[in-house]
Amino acid sequence: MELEYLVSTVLTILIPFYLTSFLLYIIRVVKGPTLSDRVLAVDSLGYDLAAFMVVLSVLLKAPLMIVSALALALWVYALDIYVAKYLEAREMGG
Amino acid sequence: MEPVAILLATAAALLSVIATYLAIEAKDLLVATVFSAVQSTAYALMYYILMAPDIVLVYVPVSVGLLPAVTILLIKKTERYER
Amino acid sequence: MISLLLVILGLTLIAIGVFFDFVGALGLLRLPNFYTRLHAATAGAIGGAVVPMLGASLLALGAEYLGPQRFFLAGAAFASSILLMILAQAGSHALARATYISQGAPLEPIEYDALRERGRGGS
Amino acid sequence: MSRLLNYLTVFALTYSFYVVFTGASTSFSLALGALASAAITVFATPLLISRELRLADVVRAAYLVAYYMYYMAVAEVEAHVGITRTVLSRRIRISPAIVEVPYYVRTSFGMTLIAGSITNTPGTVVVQVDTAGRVLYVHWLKAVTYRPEEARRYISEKFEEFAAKIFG
Amino acid sequence: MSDYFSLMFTVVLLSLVVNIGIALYGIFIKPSLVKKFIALTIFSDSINSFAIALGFRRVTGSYPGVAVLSDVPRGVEELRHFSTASVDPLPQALVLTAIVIGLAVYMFLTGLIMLYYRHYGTTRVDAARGGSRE
Amino acid sequence: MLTAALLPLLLIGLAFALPAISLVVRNPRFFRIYAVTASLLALAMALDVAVGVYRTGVTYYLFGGFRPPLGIVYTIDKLGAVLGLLSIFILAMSTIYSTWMVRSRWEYLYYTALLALGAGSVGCLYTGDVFNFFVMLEVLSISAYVLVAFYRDNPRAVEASIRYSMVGMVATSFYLLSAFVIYGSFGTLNMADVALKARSPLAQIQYSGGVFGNVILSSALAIALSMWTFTFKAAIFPNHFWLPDANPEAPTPISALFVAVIDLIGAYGAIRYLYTIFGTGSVIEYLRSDIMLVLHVLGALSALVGALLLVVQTDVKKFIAYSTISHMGLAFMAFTLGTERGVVAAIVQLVSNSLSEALLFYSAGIAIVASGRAVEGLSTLRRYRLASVAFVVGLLNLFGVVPLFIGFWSKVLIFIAMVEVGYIASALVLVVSTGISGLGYVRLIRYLTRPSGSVREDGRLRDLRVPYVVISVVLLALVLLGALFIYLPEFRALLEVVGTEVLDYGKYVEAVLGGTFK
Amino acid sequence: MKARELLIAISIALMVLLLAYVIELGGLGPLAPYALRDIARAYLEYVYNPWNVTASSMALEAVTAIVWDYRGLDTYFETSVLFVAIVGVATLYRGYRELRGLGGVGLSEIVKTSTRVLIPLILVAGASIAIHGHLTPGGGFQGGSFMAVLMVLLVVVFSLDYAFEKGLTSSRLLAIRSAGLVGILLTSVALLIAGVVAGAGAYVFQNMAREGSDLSMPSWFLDRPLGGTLFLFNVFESLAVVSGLTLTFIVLALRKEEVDQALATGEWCE
Repeated sequence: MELEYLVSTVLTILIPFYLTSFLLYIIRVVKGPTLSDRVLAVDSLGYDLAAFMVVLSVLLKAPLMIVSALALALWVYALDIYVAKYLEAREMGG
Repeated sequence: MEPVAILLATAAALLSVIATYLAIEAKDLLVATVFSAVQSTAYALMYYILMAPDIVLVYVPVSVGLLPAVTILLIKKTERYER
Repeated sequence: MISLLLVILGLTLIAIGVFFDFVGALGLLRLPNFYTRLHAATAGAIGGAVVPMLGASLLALGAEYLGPQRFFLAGAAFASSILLMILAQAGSHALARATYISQGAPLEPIEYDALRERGRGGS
Repeated sequence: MSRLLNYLTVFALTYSFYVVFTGASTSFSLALGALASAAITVFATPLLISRELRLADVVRAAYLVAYYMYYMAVAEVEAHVGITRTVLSRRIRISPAIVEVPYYVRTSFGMTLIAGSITNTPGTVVVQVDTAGRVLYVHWLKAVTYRPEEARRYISEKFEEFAAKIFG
Repeated sequence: MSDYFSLMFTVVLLSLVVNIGIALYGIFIKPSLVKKFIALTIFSDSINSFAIALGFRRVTGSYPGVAVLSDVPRGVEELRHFSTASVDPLPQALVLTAIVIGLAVYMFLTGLIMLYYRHYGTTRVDAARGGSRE
Repeated sequence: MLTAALLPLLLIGLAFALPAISLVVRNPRFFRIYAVTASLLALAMALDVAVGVYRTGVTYYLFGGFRPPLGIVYTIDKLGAVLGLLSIFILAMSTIYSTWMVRSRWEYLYYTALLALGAGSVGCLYTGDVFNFFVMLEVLSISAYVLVAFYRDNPRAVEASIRYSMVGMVATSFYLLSAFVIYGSFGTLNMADVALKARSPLAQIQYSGGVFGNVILSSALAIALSMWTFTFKAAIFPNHFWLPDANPEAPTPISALFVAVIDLIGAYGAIRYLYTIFGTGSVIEYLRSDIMLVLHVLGALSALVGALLLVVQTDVKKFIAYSTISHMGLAFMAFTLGTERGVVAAIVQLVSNSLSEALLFYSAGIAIVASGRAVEGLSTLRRYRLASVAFVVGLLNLFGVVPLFIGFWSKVLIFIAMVEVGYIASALVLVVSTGISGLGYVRLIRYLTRPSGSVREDGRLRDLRVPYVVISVVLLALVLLGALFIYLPEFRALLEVVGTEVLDYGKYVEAVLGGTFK
Repeated sequence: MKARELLIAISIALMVLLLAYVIELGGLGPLAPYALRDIARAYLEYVYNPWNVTASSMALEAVTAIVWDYRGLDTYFETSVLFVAIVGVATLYRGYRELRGLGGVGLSEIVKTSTRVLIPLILVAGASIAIHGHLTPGGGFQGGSFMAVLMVLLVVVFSLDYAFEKGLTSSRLLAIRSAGLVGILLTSVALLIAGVVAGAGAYVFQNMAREGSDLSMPSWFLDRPLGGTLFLFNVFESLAVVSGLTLTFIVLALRKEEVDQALATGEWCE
């Protein structure tokens, strides 16, 4: 019980910091100025959101939810590749 | 835990509104795609907090992994800027 | 005892992760152009995501109150941290290369550009 | 024989990842996972392996673990401290440059390991790679030198030592 | 605390409604087909989110759990306990179906828009009225 | 009833198999025979279901063996059975007609979508589950999108398909939202269960207790949202715009199917929602009459708009599409009267309309092959006597002034129903729209009498056995229906029973939920 | 034109306000209540219930149990919607041939090699999601789409040429997809066929023993529950989904030359 209390307290304290950094990422997404900047910011946002989800699953005592966090971490990366492929201006998908 | 979680869900929902608005208003369709990915991410976080891991698992590959691919393909084959 | 140690280690790693997350976000805002922001984003991805995932995996190993499913958590978190190491660099590199080739972002400020010197920018 | 070894290696990689990923402890998971890994191995091995494997690969795995430890404990920490200083200082002082960094490993896996390590340490990002000339073009946040060999000493020498041992 | 909770939850739902409104605006007013396509995805996602919100519930004393049994139950009591502490699984199943159906339609729509562009050389809907090769 | 359960499964399963077979077999003749066999098999099954329903009353099938609110249940009453038979009949006819009309090296793709369309339609009619209705609606819709765009080299077909699918997706999403609303406040998805709880919110059913929210508000919301979808599917006035785009651009056999398979579902869904689920005695009784009135006015508007726009058309297929809008408007006007006679009239109108539109498309198809889609081209039909006779019969049936055909009687029934309720203005609308559209029909018949122009060289015109068979079967069905309706009171009774059953929700509920009352 | 836009905007705004009003007054039922709907409680209590097998699907996860067992019909037709969409895309681009040697280069060597390493890892992760669909969150579609994204990445990172070379041709993908669908079809009627053969009663989509039917799929494999048809459905569905989505993407990603050649057939005849 002690352990649980410790973990919950520390993680709860960390949440505002997470939210702040998400806000900063979002400012970058909205501000741009170039497409690459936005994609980069979304990318980082996705990775950190995934990490945050992992933390949340510990916090909410639902370990089974972790796989879905992993899915987010993985497929935000896909956006990078698609945009990169577009920018390289060769045949897309081909 | 409940108040924190619902606060997060609210934040995600508000973020999704911003992202949706920007996605609809963006003239550059690629940027619109990126914003729609942000909106999907926000929804994914919301589903996660509302305890729906199955939905996150299907929503993320579809909405973040496949639909941007399809949309960017579409933009590549048609035109990038909304006229 | 060992579980307490694991938990504390895990929490520390997660806290470090939060810190780098913040650093990455701030760097993304403060640095002048896309290429420099890439470095901050790397800090956000490795320090801000891989490290806390490792931490969560340690934490899950220690936190017995999570029940038998905690091994699942630990394993998946560790596995995803490994995957992230591979993904993050590939993504950053792909984006940087594509942006360079398409001249999608201003290169300045830059002090020396070996690629232009070699004339391979368009390849 | 060596082809079989290829398949076995990929199978071992896949299956061990599966076991870690699922935290598998039940024979249900282990049995079905073995089946799935076998099927995936058959599909993925032709895509994955680009050279013949040798017996020394077991030793390499140990190097890989050692490398991972070193990398996380030393290289990453240094680089992170560096980027934190840069970002949190009042006036940002950077001297960005794209420099040439030559590499000498022969396989694409080794090159990728080096490039990945470089990119994954904040402060250096691989922008372009020239596989024919064996040169990585690295965007360096705080460039100290523009000379290729010297830059290699700063950026990738340590990585390459390990990469040479792991992937030849 | 209960008031705070329902207030926040209402905010979530209202944002979804606003999203629906914005997306409908995009679908009906924006001339570009690609923009319409993006708006369509947002629209149906928002509707799906409603269902997830419907399935959420509160549990006295703790946070509700996932609708997954963590281990093989040993008695009926365990199932009782599970059902008192878990969210509603049915909306999730429905949304799963709806997402897949949506994906199918989007895929087809993409192919159509590409063909449209080949025929008319633009993705504006009103441009088609000018006519092209018949 | 196992046949009913297997019918959509079988149709879609046979559709699944086609692309797989195409990897091995290349002969187009095989695919034609396959599709025709499949649709005839489906017709036999639908007939079996209809006969069974008429023998034993409302029948049901439990999928997976779960009791109703827990699992999905197919509930087939006489309404569903009759309409199912109708739509599968037209499907079979269209499939046979397609073997003549559609010439493509990739015919199997066409037949795959066609069979899926049939599966979606019949699934919608048979299902007893609110959410399953949505899924079947999507099966139906997406196959329709595919079929509309089948002539992908035609820019207008692609454009029509885009418009149709964009707005169609929005419409079905609204239906989805209404299904969620129903689940949210009634706590169940089974139609019979919802119907029961809408009448007595305290009813306790096994597995699903009482209602869960503000039932009145949510019922109103659900009806509003789903009616949007149904008016879209049925092409009623503000949502009619897609039909004149999509219908003419589809291959002709599909155009013939549109009324019997897609518009029909709209009308069926509206009847199901307004009568069975939220019908008389339900908690929104007092709102219901307003909703009915709104739909009635919309129906009247679309009857008039359809009739007005029909007169000026120069394209045969567009002409028939606008005629569809007008007649669907009449059907909506009929069943929103709220009386048994109104429902019967609506069903007779649907049957007559489906058959005659199909007949028109089948016979006009020959003219289209011979000389294109312009109205003038109809004169070539004079060379093909059966087709021209069928075309005239179809037009007269739609016009509805010749008492030999069922079209006349359906309008008479609607007229009587309106006068009974005292809606004189609506009766006037009926007469006026008949008059206006009559102008168009007469104009079309005059084109038929013109001296025929030159005929395109087309291999299909050399062998007209297949379209003649189809045309004569549909013609026979139409004439036979009219004759039966006039001379056989028992047949009329058969149709009137449908109306009685629609108004009596009790049988529907009891058949499904009997035995699960706590 | 402007007036029409204004009209649409106003009606949308009205709709939004109405929806908000209805939600505020509890039209969607009470939101986030403490009580659970009876039907949801029934699902949760029967999902793994050896004491009442006739209403149970013997799986640990409620969502997958609902998706494939309680509401299996929905999911069956959902798969068929996806199938019709794939057929639709194939219809739009019918007649294309896969051309080789159009010079696909793909992304840089680093990305290629990284993706190479990822292939088995992500595929096995997706397979694990599908295999454990009835035990942990996940299932056939989740696993399938998980793997499908990797396939799409593969096509993007390498090139279509490479994909064709390595055997990701559309006919082969179609064959895998059809095999998956046939598997789903057979699984859904397996017990019905067995019932007909044995002369016993059985239902379509039957899983465990039900009222009036004693036939049952196996519910246990080694040391974990198997959920009978659920496992089979998940495996077949993941196969069907991964091949179907990949096929669709490949058809959508066809290059200009291929589309030109497909559209050149010009078979529009009315």
